[in-house]
Amino acid sequence: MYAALFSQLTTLGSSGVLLFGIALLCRRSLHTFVDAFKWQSLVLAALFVVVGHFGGAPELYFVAVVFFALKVVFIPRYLERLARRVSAERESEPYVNITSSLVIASLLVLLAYAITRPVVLASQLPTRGGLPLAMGVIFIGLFVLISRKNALTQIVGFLVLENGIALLAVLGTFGIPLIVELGVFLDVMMGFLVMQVFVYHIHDTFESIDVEQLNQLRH
Amino acid sequence: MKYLLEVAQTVFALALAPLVVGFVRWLKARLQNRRGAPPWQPYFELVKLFGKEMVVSKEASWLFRCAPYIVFVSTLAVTFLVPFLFAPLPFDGVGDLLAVVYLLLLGTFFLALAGLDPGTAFGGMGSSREMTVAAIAEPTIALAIFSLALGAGSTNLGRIVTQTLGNPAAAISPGHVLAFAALFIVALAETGRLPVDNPATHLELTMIHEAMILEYSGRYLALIEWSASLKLLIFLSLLANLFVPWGVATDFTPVALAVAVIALLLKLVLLGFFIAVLETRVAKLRLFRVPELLGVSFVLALLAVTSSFLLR
Amino acid sequence: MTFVLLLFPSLLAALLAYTVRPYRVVVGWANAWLSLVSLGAALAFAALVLAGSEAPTFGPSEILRADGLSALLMVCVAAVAALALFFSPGLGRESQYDGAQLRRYHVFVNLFIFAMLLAVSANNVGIMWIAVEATTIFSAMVIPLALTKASVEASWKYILICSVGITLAFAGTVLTYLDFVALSGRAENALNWPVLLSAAPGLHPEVMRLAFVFLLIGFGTKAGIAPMHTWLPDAHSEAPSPLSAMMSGVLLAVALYAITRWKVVVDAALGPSFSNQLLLLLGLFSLLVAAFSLVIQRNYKRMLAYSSIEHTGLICIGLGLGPLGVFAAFLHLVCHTAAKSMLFLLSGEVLHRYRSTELERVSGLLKVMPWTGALFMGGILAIVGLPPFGLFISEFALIRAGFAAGRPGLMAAVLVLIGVAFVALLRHSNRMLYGAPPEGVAIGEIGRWRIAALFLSVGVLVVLGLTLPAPLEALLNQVVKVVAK
Amino acid sequence: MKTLFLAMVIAYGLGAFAALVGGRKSFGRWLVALGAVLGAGAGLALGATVIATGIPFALSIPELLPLGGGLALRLDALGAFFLVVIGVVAIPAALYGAGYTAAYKDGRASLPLLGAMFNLFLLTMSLVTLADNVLTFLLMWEGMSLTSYFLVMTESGEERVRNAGLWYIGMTHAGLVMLLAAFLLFTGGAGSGAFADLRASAASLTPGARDAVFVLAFLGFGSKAGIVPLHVWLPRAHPAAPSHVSALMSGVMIKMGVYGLLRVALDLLGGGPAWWGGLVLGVGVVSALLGVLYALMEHDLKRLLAYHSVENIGIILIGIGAGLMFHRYGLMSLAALGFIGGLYHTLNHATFKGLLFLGAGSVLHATHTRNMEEMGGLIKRMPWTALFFLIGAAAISALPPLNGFVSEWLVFQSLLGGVNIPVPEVVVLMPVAVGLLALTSGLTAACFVKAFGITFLALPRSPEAAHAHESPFSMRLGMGLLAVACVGLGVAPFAVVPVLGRILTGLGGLPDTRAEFTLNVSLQTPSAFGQISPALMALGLLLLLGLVPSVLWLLRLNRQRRLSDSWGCGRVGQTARMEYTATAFAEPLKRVFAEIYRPMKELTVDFHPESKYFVQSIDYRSEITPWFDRALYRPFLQSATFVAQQVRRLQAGSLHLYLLYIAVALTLLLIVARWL
Repeated sequence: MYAALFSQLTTLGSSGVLLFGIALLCRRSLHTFVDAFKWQSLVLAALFVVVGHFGGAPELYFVAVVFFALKVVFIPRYLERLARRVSAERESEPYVNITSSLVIASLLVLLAYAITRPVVLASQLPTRGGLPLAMGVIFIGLFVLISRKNALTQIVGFLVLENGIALLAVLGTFGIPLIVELGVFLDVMMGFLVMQVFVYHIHDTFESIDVEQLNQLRH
Repeated sequence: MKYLLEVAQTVFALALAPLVVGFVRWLKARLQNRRGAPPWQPYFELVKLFGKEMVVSKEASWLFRCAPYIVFVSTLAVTFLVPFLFAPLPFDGVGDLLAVVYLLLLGTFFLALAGLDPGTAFGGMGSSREMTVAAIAEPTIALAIFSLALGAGSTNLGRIVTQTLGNPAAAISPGHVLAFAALFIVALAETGRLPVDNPATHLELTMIHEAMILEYSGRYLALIEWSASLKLLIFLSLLANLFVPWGVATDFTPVALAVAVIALLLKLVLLGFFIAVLETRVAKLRLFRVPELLGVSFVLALLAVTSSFLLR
Repeated sequence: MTFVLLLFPSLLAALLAYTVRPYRVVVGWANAWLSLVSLGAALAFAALVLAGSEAPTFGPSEILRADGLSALLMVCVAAVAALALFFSPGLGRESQYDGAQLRRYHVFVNLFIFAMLLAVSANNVGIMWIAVEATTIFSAMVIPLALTKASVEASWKYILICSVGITLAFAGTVLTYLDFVALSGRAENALNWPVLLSAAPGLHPEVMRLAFVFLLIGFGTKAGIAPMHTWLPDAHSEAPSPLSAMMSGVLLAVALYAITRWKVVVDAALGPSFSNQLLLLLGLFSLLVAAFSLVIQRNYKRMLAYSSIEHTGLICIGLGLGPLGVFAAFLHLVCHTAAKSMLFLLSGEVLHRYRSTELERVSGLLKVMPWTGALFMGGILAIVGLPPFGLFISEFALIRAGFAAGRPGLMAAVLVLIGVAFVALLRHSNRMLYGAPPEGVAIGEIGRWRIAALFLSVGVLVVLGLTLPAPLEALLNQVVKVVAK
Repeated sequence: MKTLFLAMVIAYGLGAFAALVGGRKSFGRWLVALGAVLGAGAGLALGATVIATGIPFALSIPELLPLGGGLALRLDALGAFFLVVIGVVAIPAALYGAGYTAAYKDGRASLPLLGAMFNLFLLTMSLVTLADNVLTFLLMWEGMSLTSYFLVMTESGEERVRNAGLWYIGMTHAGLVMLLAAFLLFTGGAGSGAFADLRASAASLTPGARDAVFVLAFLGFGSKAGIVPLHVWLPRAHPAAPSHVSALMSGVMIKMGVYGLLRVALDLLGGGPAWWGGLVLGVGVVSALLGVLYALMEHDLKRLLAYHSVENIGIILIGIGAGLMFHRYGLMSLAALGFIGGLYHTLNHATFKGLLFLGAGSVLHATHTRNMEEMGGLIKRMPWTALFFLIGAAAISALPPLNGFVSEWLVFQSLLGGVNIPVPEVVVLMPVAVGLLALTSGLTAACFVKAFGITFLALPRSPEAAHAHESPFSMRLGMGLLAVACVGLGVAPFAVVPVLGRILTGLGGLPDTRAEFTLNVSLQTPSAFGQISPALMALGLLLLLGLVPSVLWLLRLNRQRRLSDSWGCGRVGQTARMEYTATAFAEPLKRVFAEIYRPMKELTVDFHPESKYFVQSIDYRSEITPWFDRALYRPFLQSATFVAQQVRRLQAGSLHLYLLYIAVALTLLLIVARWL
């Protein structure tokens, strides 16, 4: 009963994470885009707590707090500010339109299911049902990166990709060793900071943050 | 004794050579209903040339002056290797048929250089054509040699003659006949006869050999003319004695030698007659048709070799 | 303790550069000399390994460890880092960069070096991953020292592609850990490499296959394996030359190191054929792409970068050929490190003099800077695999390993592609070295000490070309023992 | 012997060192030459000792090249022969170089580099003949290629030279690749690669592997030797290099390909099926013929000589190919005849081609042009050079009694011996080879009449030629030595052939056949198929040459000689413009072989604007693109460029595309990992 609840909660949570990931694909304005990411991170943080509680991994509470601070509070706020500064409220047309994006996303999720089959079989954890969804989030993050033209949305795509892996880690292993987890957070933060520096650079040198124009270096 | 005879044979060849040229010329004239100069006219010409002063181009170098001697000497050297009258010669082992060909090429090489030396357009033209003809005649010669050597088991002239004498049936084998035809064509080309070259003309655009030696006079010209006639004799004798060796002496009795002289003269008359008839009947080929003729001879030689193989 | 001496100097150098504001020349020199301490420590590890001692470890839950493989990489990294730091901007009086840029350069370059050293000395594969990810972040900060469109573009592509790639590698790490947890429960030091290795035979093959794909793609992105190499020519050509030297010389090696580490684990679980086949496939593809990209090339730094991809491909192929191949691959790695770092440093001098990275604008190098030109030529001859340089021997060993592994067809393809790269590289470098210098290019040599320092690299290459010093051979054998038992 | 070996290495080393230290000064240039002369002399002595005593010299340094089983050196008779060949050409070339390189003081080339590379080139080339394991061999081989590459690049200021260098190193690298593959296929990638091991394991190779090893080795060595169609670097690189280097490259270096072929095919593999020999022979015939045909069309003196190197390599290969075939059929005497012919021609070609290149270098030195159409009349201004060149020209045209004749005779005889092969299908190919070889030699004579005649005879065609001067003593000395060698090798084959027989004894199971080849001062082929005596021939020619003028003198004929204008059928006012040109000289042959040349012709006639009966100018252009360039290399380069263009498109500049690559690679590999 307990285990079943745990399993259902995690599957629900991972579905939530995936759903927000897909929701990201239908968003046009940067504001809503960041919002979707914020919600996704929030669900993920909650999932940390759930797994921490049911799985008997108390350090996950701590991870959840840090995660919340970083990805729900700090990064979205910074992104918003960044968007205002570089005056990129709206995204230009993506390479793939929304309808096709959704179709591709669903295909990617199917692929994720197919590929993670052996992983699911290998794992005995009650949370294993969510593993394909985590893989799906990873793929969708990649897809966002490929299909969006704006530097800021690419950052978000990258963060979604990371969320996918965090989800994978928490579902598959109840969290990786703490020291690694902390290192990863450090990297994420630094990476994010460096990226936002570059967004400024791009804005300063190219007068827009449309990545499409970054095509001078060839061959 | 052998060596003395060999020297005597060479002297005989030297003496005979102008006569062969004169004979062909005379015969040709008769065939064309002209009276013509007597067959011994070339001797007079040689004497006359030897008595004249030499006019040498200012532009020419020492090579121009050396070339006649080299040409003459290389041709003369060949006469030591060719069994005009008897076989095997004592100098047989000094050079084989290939050596004969390359010694003759030595003369041609220097004569061609000498043609270029004074820097006239005709000399260059002659050299160029002479070398072209010489080069494309080479394969046929080599193959004819191949064919002969196959029959005799040797490339040395003495061996070829004695072998053919010992095995008369070989002389009328298809390989032999074809090789003879091939070598005959080549002999015409190498000695500057019709239809490849016309020895009787100084018509500017057609001459080959004559263009090359245009600048020579006096003793030089005499030497060159003499060696040219010697070359003709050599080729005809080769045709005569290698393919139809009967009459060639294999011992040194006076009778055998006398028979050999008579046999050689007879064969030369026959061949000379043939050449004279041919030169009367055919016109000179355009220079660029010559390769076709030599191509025919090459094919003949190739067939000769192949048939020698198959019948071996 | 030695670990401290290895890692601490670069941190200290970064701190020094950070605190001294504005930048002073003395900081640059101090950093350069500090790097020699790291080099000493790395050599000490190599000596330790050679002395046959059990791999030394350090820190809580043995977070750092130095076996033969690590020691080899440490020496490479520390040596190239020291060389690059002595060639760094801001050591002379005049510099093309202003104080703030120099300060930023010195802070981040040293952090970058720290991250690389950490990556090769980390015992915990998670830490290793973190360090590799950190190399991207730090080096990306140095690429656009002077803000130009090109440098910004290059660094954005660099950071995004590499971050994405490396994140995928993390997914692979997580998958392995997941499998490990499924097998033997959660353990704090489970990600320590020896622990992982000892558990590996029980891991699920299907999961490990997936994990290795993620890891290979992930670290492969960093290593410049095609088709994930796309950032490499851009970043290498736009980065300041000392950084290019480090990136091409050792960063790729560090990423290959990570792949090797994982390969050992995966092989223990699956047997070697799976990882070998993937490595051969991707290695050959890299070779193909690199060789033909070299044919038409207009920029000499990009040319060098593509050559790095070519050599990465070769090393991958070597790694996929069994013990002999591994030996050859790491010998090749060492030689390539020496040659390519030198070439990038020289290309910095060329760029400084000719003010252009276009091949068309560079000619008569041998006349303009005879010694630099000669060194450059030596480097090119070395990387195309001509004797008497080490790469000739290592390529020979590599090809021989391929034949020994019964893959003559593959080796034929490799030989053809190397040949294409050979001609292309020589064609381009001929254009640079010979001919008349363009107008307005000053004739004169660079500093004598710099030349002397680079002659050290050439010396190393020649020594490796003619013989194989016993210590290095022993170290390489240690590596083979670690990688392909 | 060890002393000689060390002397060789040290002398070359010191020569190279002297070049780096003081190569710019005249003294330094002489030191460079001295180092090379001493080194080559020591090498020559070492080779001669090994041949004379029959005891191989061996030396191994396991500390060097540990990965390849150490640096293993062993000089057996075959290697010793080639070491001798190196010495024979290197000594004159080095002496010549001392004078020749003085011209580089003007800064066109780096003298220290030239001197150092010259010595290192000789050193590595010498060591190729000594190498006794795979890695040593390849290292020395590539060292030889690399140093000669630098030598080719001496006058790197010229675009043409750089292009030549690139072709050269590209082709030579392609060759190395094939050699590497051949050797590794041979060893199977295992073992130390010692030649002794290879020899032992040859029998255990599968026939397919043996064939592959042979073909790869033949192509690899052939690319160095310059077989058609892998010869394309020769006519490019040889003209570009300084002439004494061309002499070495053409005279000696390309022979290393012959050495390698003999080493691998005969010694290590121990011979093989008949088609090996047939392949070598066929390629030899084609190379010989095409080499001379393209030489005829060249008006660049050094390119002409380079094409002749292709031709002569062809002749050498004909001998070797015939030898391999006989070897297969157990006709050991005939096999020895073929190999002796090949080896003899190797030595001869080294001398006369060395001589010709040095001669061409002197001409270049004096006139600063390689274009024959700008030369002429040099025989009067450079009499010594002209004489030496004439000797070389006569030798390469196989005129008796010079050395070219002897070796061509041997090759001819080996082909005639082909009738003894018991397989008719093979035998019928022999006459074709004989015919084509004969054609080749005839064309060679034509070509050298052109080369010598246009260059040295008649009137100078340019002011440079008119003001030419004789070369300094050192250069004449170098040429003189080689000229003497040409004559010596020509008249004394009875002394050389037994030595060659001795070298071959034991290789691939060849018995000692020395007794079958000589008879006093005559040369004969097995079972007395043919017999010549160049020594007596030379003696006879000399006697007659003395006798004929003497007789004429005795006869007291008219000896008056008058200098006058050329007659030219009555043309007066002879100028250089009236002379026959090289192009004109070769025109008849160009027409004859038009099918092979397929010349591109372009004729533009400008008429007077008023009337088309007045021609203002006629512009005639004719160009010959060799068919292998057209049919082989151009498509190859084009397709490489095409692939490169496609590959370039990968790096299109779009970040999204790049990320897509990662995603696709990931997906594909995941699919592979999951399901395959």
